Amino acid sequence: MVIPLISIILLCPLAAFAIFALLGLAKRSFPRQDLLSTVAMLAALVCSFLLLREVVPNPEPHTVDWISLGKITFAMGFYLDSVTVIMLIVVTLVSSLVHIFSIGYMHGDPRYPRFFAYLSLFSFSMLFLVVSDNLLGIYIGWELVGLCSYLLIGFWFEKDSAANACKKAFLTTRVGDVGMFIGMMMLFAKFKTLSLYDGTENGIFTLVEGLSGTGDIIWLSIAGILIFCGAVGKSAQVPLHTWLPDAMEGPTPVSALIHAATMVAAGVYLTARMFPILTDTSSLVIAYIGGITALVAATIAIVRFDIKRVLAYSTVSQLGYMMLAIGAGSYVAGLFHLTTHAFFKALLFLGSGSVIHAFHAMHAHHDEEHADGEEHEHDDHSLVHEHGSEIPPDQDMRNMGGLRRKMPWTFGTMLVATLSISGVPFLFSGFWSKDAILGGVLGHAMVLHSPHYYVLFGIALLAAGITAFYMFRLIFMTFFGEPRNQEMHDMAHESPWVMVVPLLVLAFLSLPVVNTIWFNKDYVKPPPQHHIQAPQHAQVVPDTKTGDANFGMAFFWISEAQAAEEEGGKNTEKADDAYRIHKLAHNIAMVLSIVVAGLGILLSWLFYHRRRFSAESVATKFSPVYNLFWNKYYFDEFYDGVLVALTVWKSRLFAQFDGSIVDGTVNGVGTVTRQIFAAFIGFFDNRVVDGIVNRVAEVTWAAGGRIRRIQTGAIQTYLFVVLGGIVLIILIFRAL
Amino acid sequence: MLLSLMIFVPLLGMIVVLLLPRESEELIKRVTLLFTLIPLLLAVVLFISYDRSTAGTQYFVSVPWIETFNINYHIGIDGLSVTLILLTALLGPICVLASWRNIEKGIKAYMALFLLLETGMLGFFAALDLFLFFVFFELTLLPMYFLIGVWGGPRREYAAIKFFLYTLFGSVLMLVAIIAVYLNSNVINGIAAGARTFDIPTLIERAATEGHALADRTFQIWVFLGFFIGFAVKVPIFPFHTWLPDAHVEAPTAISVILAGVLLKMGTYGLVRINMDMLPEGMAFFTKVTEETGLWGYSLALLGFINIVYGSFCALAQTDFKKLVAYSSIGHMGFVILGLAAGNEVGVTGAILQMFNHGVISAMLFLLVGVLYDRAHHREINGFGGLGNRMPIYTGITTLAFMASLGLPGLSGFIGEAFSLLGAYERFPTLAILSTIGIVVGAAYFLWTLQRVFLGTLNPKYEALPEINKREILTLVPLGILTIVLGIWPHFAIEMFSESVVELTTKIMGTLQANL
Amino acid sequence: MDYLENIESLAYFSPEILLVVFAAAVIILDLVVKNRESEKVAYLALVGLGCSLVAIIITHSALGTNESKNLFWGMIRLDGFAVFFKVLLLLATAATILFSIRSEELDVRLKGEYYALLLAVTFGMFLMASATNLLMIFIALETVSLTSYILAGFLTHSPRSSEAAFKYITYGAVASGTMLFGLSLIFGMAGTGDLTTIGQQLPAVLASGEVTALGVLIAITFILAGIGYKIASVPFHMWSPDVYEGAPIPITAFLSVASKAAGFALFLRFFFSGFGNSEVMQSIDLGLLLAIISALTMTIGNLAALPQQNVKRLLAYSSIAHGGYLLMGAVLLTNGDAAIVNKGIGAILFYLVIYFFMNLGAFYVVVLIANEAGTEMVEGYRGLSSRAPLVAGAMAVFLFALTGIPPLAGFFGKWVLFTAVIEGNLYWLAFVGLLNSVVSLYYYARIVKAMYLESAEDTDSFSFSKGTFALLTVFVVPTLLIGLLNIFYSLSEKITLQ
Amino acid sequence: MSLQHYLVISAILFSLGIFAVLTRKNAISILMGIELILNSCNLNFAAFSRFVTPPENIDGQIIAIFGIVLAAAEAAVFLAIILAIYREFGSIRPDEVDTLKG
Repeated sequence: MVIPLISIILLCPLAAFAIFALLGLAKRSFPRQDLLSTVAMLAALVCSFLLLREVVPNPEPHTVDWISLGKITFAMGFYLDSVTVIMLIVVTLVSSLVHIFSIGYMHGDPRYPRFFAYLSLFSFSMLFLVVSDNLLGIYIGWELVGLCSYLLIGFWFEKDSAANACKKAFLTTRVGDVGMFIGMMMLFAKFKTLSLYDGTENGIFTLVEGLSGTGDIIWLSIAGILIFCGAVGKSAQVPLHTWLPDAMEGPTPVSALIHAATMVAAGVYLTARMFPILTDTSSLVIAYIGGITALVAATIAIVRFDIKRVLAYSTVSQLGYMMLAIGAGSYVAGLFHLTTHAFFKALLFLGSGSVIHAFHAMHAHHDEEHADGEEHEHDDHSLVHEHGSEIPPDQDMRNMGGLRRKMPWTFGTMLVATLSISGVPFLFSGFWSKDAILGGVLGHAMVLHSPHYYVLFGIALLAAGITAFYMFRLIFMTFFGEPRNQEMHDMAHESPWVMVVPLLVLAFLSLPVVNTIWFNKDYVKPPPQHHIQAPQHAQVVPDTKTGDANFGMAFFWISEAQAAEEEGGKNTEKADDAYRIHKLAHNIAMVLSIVVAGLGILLSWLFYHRRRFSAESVATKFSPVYNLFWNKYYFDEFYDGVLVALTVWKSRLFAQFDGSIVDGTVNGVGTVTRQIFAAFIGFFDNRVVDGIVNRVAEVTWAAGGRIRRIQTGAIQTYLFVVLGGIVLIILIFRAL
Repeated sequence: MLLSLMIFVPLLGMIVVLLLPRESEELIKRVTLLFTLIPLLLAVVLFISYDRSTAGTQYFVSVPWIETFNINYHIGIDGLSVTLILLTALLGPICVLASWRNIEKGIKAYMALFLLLETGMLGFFAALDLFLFFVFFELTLLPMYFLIGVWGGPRREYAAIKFFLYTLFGSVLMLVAIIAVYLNSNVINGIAAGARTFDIPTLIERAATEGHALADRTFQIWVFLGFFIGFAVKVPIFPFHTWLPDAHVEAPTAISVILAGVLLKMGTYGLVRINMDMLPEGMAFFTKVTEETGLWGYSLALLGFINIVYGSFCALAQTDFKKLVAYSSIGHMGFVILGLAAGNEVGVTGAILQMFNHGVISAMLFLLVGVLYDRAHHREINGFGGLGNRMPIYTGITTLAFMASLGLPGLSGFIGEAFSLLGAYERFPTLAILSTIGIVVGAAYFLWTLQRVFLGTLNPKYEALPEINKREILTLVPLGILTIVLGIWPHFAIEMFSESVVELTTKIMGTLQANL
Repeated sequence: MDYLENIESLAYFSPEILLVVFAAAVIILDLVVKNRESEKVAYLALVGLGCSLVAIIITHSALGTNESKNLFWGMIRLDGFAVFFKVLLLLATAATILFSIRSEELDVRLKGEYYALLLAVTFGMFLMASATNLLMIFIALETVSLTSYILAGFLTHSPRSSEAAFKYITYGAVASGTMLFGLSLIFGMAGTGDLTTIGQQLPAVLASGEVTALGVLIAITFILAGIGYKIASVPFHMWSPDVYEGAPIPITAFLSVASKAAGFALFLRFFFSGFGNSEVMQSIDLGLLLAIISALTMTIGNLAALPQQNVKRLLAYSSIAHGGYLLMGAVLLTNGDAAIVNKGIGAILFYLVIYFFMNLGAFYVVVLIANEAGTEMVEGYRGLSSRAPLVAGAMAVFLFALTGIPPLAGFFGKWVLFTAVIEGNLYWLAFVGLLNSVVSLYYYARIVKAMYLESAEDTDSFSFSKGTFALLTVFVVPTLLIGLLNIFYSLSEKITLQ
Repeated sequence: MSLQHYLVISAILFSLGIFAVLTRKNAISILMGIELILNSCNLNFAAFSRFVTPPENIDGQIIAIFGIVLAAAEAAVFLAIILAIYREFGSIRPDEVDTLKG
């Protein structure tokens, strides 16, 4: 029953795309591509819910040999444990809702059908990534989602900014993927297989157990980190994060689906999947990357005015959280936050989408796009591009305000999401997941007595506060106060029901309903992590608990008995105090997080609603800090500076809001190639390589000419040659 | 018999075409198409009826030809050759269709030469007699010279003669090697016994027997070099590659397709068939680092790496669409060399897969370039822009081809590259890791091209550019399907040659373990 | 050794006799034929050749395989080797006559003498192919030379032709004089004129010390001057470009094929019988000498051909280069192993057959173009592919065959040669040869380029008679096929020298 | 007189002939040079047949006689050609007859 279900889940969206593609070849198109894709998605959704019952917590391999050569076989198959199914549900659910939303949002776009076809293709790739049981399969899905994101970001490719953004996204993630591929090479060289767990002895997870206790782990740590590189690229972690904000050039539903809920979360999912092979070293690296990302992105988000960018940076920061959780060994907490975040962040994006739509997004959009089309008459001959630093008016929060009366539904739902992300206690899912992470990190720190994780806990806490601050900043600037731009305000109106309904559904999901799954320990079992350094220090029990049960509400309940009995497997007394520590940690974390969140909200209320202090004055007071945030820590300038030239960096200093690593790299390489390298090639390829040949040819020719000159035409010279020849021969061979 | 039929049907077709009156062009085209479709049919039959479970050659025919030198007309196919034969036979009709409209003058001669060329290529992949092998190898030269030289672009004469001279130079060295092999083919422990032979299977077997002159290390190393240079020019391997861009830029579309699709594969096929299978000792010398071989042990893998990186960077520097594709194929052939250098199952499988896939993909790319060129009459990448709006289908297919070529998983390009690298990593970790640069740069230049040609605002010059037509779609669709199918289910191709590969690699690995 | 005395020899001498008779008949006919329709004369000459061919076949069958007869007290020897060359030369003469009929530059006057001379020169070449005595060698050589001087200068009122003749005779006379001096020395050393006896005597006298190696070296070098000038090998080649350019095209063709072949026949027989003994070869390191000469010959020939604009002259140099290739086979004479020596000889014979077809074919096209376009320059060949597609195609075949591109016969000829050479462990020589064939591609392809890749100023197409095409196919078909048929290989294997 | 004397004389003759051929600026004198060469050869043959070969064997002298005959024939042809040259070029200086070259 499992296989057919999965097949349906995978095939429905694929079919939806295939129909579009094939008809496209015949210069036709299916009358209602939108309905087709949506229905396909809903079917997949239903099937994933059916799977919920089918699957037992322990993974169960369903593999077929994909390629077999001699001893080595590459199996393709499904690795179905509870986590997989939950991911399936999340993806299909969000995807369906986005489909529905897009019916309203994308209405009237010239490439309307194609949009849905792309969405279907994306959903397929994402689902494939989620279910495959081997690195090769994951990598395939991995690259395919990358492709879809490329296509969808560049959906309005007439805009140069969009064209650049999509290329940037693809290349940036590709850099990470190469790292991932090298990691795969290392694992393959060691284990002669790429399947994670195929039921038999020779899955990577089983084989990695064999390494327990053996000192030989450096390569494993490196491999783990390299594979994590892929996640860094896809989940926009520092330092490869800069593509995600640019990705907002794509239509808003895309941002909601790909760049908030699913694809970017794939990185987290991958890291979680590879949990068993993560050594302490790699874990620490991951934790740090995550923590830093969380903080950096949050701080940048404070000063943005483009509503979508704010959300983008918030996404980056939240992803950082998840990475941090996994790095700290809180496997469940990380994935839990992934799910909750998927819902409320999707909601936020769709909400912002509805706001933008309210400002006649599309039309405004199109005029504007044509306008700037004429401006830079396709000047993009280098890989560098002059980024449109101006924020599109319909996304600029400075044009908004007081919308809550205009569009109550949007306002209400977005408020829920905001409360959820800011971690307002108990009633909202975000609180539980975020708290689980904080507790997990703190607990980890206390168990290991490692200063690193204490620091990380601090960072996470700070980030939490900032998150609350900037999220409410967004809410206040958008929905409260007086309209700043009257005529735009007058145009604004509540979105049609196709767009509102998904908002409502997501709002409901932002309440702690998902907890039921995650708190059911029979359902979700974290995989064991084999600490190869053991017996250096204590075996660490992966943290399954997501907050203590003492806070009312039955469906949050896990009895401590269960918890204790779960650790029972390992030597009890160590497990017990591990558990005790974690319990303590969670209590501390909870209190702190509530305080911090409260502070954040309060501050932003004072700043942006009561206007007790003015943001501007603060900005001027702490201008260096402010500039730092405003310029996103000069990441791009830094890369460009390194890779292109320091002089460029100076000129761009404040004007440049964008540019990126890979644009930097490729641009660097591009310029270098065309100037130095092309000169080099021009020289090397034509002079040296080609030249040698030509030189030989010329010499041959010259020789020909010489010999001609001997042929004077005077008979007596010929006779001289004859005589000379004879004499020469005799002399030479006489000597011999 | 079937095999011989397939090889010589195009030759027959050539004769028929020559007998037709030069005025009736449509008829000539149709006849040519027919005579290229028959081999395709036969190739498919072979492909299906080929017994995948064994490594040995099948369908072999051996008829005495020149007894004086004990030369036989000996042909047969194993998994590797049947795959490439299928590729060749498939590209045949596609190229005829591709030349349907854009060959103005001398269509008769063009088609005749093309058919001759096809016979040469098919024969080459089937030949099991070293002499026959060489004759077919050279047989492709003359038609190619004329096809580029007569129907090519402005600098066609230069390109044609350059191609000819390079290849002839290479094959001359190869000829010496062949003669040397032949003369030593009956020497055991210094005593000549029995008749000399050109029979490749026999030679392979003798080269493996202890004390046989062919089994001698130094001998194998020298002969290896002879053959290698011969094939390296065809592949082309740096630094013998400079003929390729010129030839591609000048050649008409269909010929570029054949050049990239099949002729380059002749080089790598030769490397597998001769250098690896017959000369494992030589192979070992150039692919295993010991205190004896020293740096020579890196040479082959290094060449592969250089091809990858050098080709990719050159491609990045190009602004001529066709030159870009040409350099990209230099880069991609690098993966083949790298995989072969690895010499293990994964690597070699990857290499062979890459041969086939590159054949398909580069064919697509050149066809696409041709489509654009026929409309805009130039290939300057920067001269386009925003075509994505004007010709969506064309854009779609191009995107597919580009993605396949830059190794997007799920499309055929990926598996070949991935396996070559996976295999290479076990033997040459550093070079394998460095070669991944090629992947990123590959993505860079293809996406950049995609952006400059299709994205952004439409260049007003091309408001009226017509969309790709039915015939052109027809040429592209089969290749596109292959790309996707092989991406999803590569085993469909791999099972053809996996047995042969296993046998080959066990031999190579054995040699590597042994004396070196 | 058994000699046949004169009377019984005559029977075996019939081919030569027939040639002489018909030569006389041609002259007489030329006198009696009033209205100078020269075709008749030519056909009579052809008939003569036919008869002689029949005679050759008869005598050969009478001879039986692998036997040889020494005629006229050992003046000349009749064996398979001789027969092979006689047939080849006969065919070459026939081809030349057919060319001459179509050639427009040869004026109608004096046609009779012309054909008579052709028959005479053939007669001389027959002798060259079979002479086994110093005297006979000298006579044969002179007969051929004197007649060819006249033929080369046959175009009255053509300064080029006269100049060619002048250079040819001056050069030839000196060369043959030098050779005669060498021959006299050999005669003195061995005390006899009979090659076989020389072959037995020389080692003895060398061993006894009556004769120093230096003496032998000087003698051989002088003789080489004579033979080398016939086969146009460096450094005795310089006459050939000028003479080839100046002489009437049919004669150029004839010289480049027939007299080269005859030269090689003489060369092989002389060194095989007279110096076959390896001690003599070793004492003066003849092998190395010949190898160097051959390497120089092909290299210089090819290099000098590169910049040529006149197709005739270009082909002259190319034929020098081919002489060099053939010499590679001759080098093998000095190899100790009899089997390899025979392989070398066989390779030369095989190559000569192929060379016969491709080179004569090329020259025939030159004749045709000279008639139609009135030029011998490469420019004259521009756009030939459109003006005369079939002729252009044939020319392309000949040229690529000369380059040695498979599957054309030229490749197989080279193949056999190089295999033999490498078997003789002369890798370096083979390598030089192969590089040369790469170089040669360049100038052959220049003509092809002119014919196919360039377009002519005036594009009116040429018209040729049926007979022309028939004759052309006679050359094209073998150029395409010989290599592919086993029969020729085995044939060249069979023929050996005793 | 011994064999050596004859050989020395013929050698001198030969050298003189070669010298003439190489240096004379007149076709006729070149012809004379050639004649010298040929005669030196004849002298050689005669001498060898006198001193080396057994008396009853007269091959050498026969060759010498043939040599004389052929020399005569050659001279005849040579003179004919020189006439042609004179007709075409108005001169018989060999170094002026050099239109064919390169």
